[in-house]
Amino acid sequence: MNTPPGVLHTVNKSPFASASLESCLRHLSEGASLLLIEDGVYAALTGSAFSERLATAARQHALYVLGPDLEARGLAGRPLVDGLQIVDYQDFVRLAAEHATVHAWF
Amino acid sequence: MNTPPGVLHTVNKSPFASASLESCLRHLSEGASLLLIEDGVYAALTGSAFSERLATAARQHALYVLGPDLEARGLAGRPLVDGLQIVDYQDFVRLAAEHATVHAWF
Amino acid sequence: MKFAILVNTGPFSHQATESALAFAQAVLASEHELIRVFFYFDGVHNANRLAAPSNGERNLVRAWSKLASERGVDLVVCIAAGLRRGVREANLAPGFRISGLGQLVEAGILADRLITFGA
Amino acid sequence: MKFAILVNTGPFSHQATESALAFAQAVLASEHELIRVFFYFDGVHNANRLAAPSNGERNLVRAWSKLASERGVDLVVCIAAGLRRGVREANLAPGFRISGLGQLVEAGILADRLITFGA
Amino acid sequence: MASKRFLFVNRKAPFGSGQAGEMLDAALIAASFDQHVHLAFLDDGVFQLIKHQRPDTLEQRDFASTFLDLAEYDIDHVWVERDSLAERGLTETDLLIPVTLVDRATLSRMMADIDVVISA
Amino acid sequence: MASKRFLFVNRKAPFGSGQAGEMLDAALIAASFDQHVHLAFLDDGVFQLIKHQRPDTLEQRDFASTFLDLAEYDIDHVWVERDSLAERGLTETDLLIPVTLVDRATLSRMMADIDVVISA
Repeated sequence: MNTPPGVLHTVNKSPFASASLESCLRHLSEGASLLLIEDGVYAALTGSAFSERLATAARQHALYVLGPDLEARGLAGRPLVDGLQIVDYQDFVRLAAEHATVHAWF
Repeated sequence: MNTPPGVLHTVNKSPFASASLESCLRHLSEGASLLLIEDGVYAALTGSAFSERLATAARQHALYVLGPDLEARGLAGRPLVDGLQIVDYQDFVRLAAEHATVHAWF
Repeated sequence: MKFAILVNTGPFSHQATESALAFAQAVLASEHELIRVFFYFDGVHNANRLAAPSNGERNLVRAWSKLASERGVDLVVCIAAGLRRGVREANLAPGFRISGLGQLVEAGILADRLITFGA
Repeated sequence: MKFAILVNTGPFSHQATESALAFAQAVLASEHELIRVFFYFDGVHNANRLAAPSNGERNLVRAWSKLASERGVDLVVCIAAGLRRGVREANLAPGFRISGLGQLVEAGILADRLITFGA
Repeated sequence: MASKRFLFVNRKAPFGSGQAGEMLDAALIAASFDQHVHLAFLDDGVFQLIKHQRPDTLEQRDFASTFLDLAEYDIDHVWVERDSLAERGLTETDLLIPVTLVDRATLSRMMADIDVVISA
Repeated sequence: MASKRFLFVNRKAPFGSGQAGEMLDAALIAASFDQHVHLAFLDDGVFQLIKHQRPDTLEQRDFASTFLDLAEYDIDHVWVERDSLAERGLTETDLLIPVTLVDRATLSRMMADIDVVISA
């Protein structure tokens, strides 16, 4: 295995209801990645009050969004913020293994 | 009893963590009052990122803050945003009776 | 004036539970009447008699039961919400009764004010 | 690689509970090992065997128990958090065991990755 | 029994917390008691009404499909806040059912003219 | 057993949710297992450390007073984010105990250099 690239952050709150995602984005250090899960996936919507904020973060960090949570919420077919990668639970496990630690924000 | 003056809104979330107080403030109609309880009382702090927002609302609506919740949080002796009235649970009951309905935001 | 209370949160989970209890006590200390407390959503955990907080911690389940025994307050746990979360006759604390959501609607109809405590 | 999971939320309260279960299943389906799931805070409600959701609703308590019986996953409920909230031997679902917070710390020490699911 | 105007205020997204489905249950029961039931969707509550939801993906109960039957329960007042939709990049065409779209100021007035408010 | 660097991330206000006290319990147990325990307070978590709290007003457990004894548990790393204090109109003098005040960028780096993260 290569040197772990840094911290995998997870956020499970909607950016419209909670300050957790905004706080997490402000605390991403070098090599950190972010995985949006549960209500966190609403941040991936385009044309929202949060889209530009997430797009900016996507230019500096690897950003992932959990596919099953998009699908449950009716967002599977919609355009998403540029630079987001859709992953499944197997990928979530792989990402957790590849990063040094997992830091959950909620 | 006089004609009820409108809706009594309660908010129990911190304005720094949740969008609930901001949303409530945007939905105060004429004659509405607001009572801050639980973590909502943190909005009463002066010098915070939210103080000015609350002070503005206090110029248009009756704003109350629950004393026991301030006290528990170590805020009893601190300066609070202008125009806020500190109340106790007996006042909470009285306010609920004097308003037409109670609308809880959380 | 008739008051009713809706409790949506459980003990040790959110302060809304304690606020609901304090509000109930304040209604009982006033000239008003408390016709019912309805426990819905995670609020059903308030009725679990197996709760046994350690010394120095508050036993909210017992505090509710006391409102029923000493002041005759009607404490109603939603049957469906309770079953989902494991609160039913087998572990129901004294003073609570289990019934349907109709009891919440009825409380809304009969009371002059219905106050929600949630999170 | 060794994984451990911390579950802070109860069933029907927050999706974090279901995410924790799905993550546990994904670890078991991978080349990695799941050494322990620790239930803390409101997470202790996952171990209440009295939960009986209606038809068409998922029984998360049973789903956890199945992980223990079929895959030998170690499911540990914090004793203090459980007592506070009314989850103890009397209503403990099969496959769970009750122990102290030391089991969470030990999981953090022994596992290569500890993942928290909360709200 | 008397007939009152009940308002159910939906501000939470559908799956994250389990509250959305239980709120709808309460609204249906209120309707069965011949009360005047009003549903307001604002803030993240508007996500409850989005098309193409797949609760089965999470093995969750499909309460969204119940929205399709609201008229059968004589629930005609479904208010959705236009501002909340816009902030989330959504429009009326994203919604599962026909609703009464209102702006924030109007919804505030409508929510004030009610007898009983139940929120989640 | 091996000794690891545990980080307990406190982002929640003390009374609203019941999580703050149970987080502290977990940190104390980790210290008793001879682990390197680090406490980070940011966002609303900084409210946990405010002076003059009166949990007895709510008949809640007084876990804040336990902060006074952290050194006895060999917990020396207590990090507080300066930016979070400022946003809330607070300063170092409002805090119950001496802490290591760090800015957001520094705290982000410190939180990344850890073996186990437990958050609430």
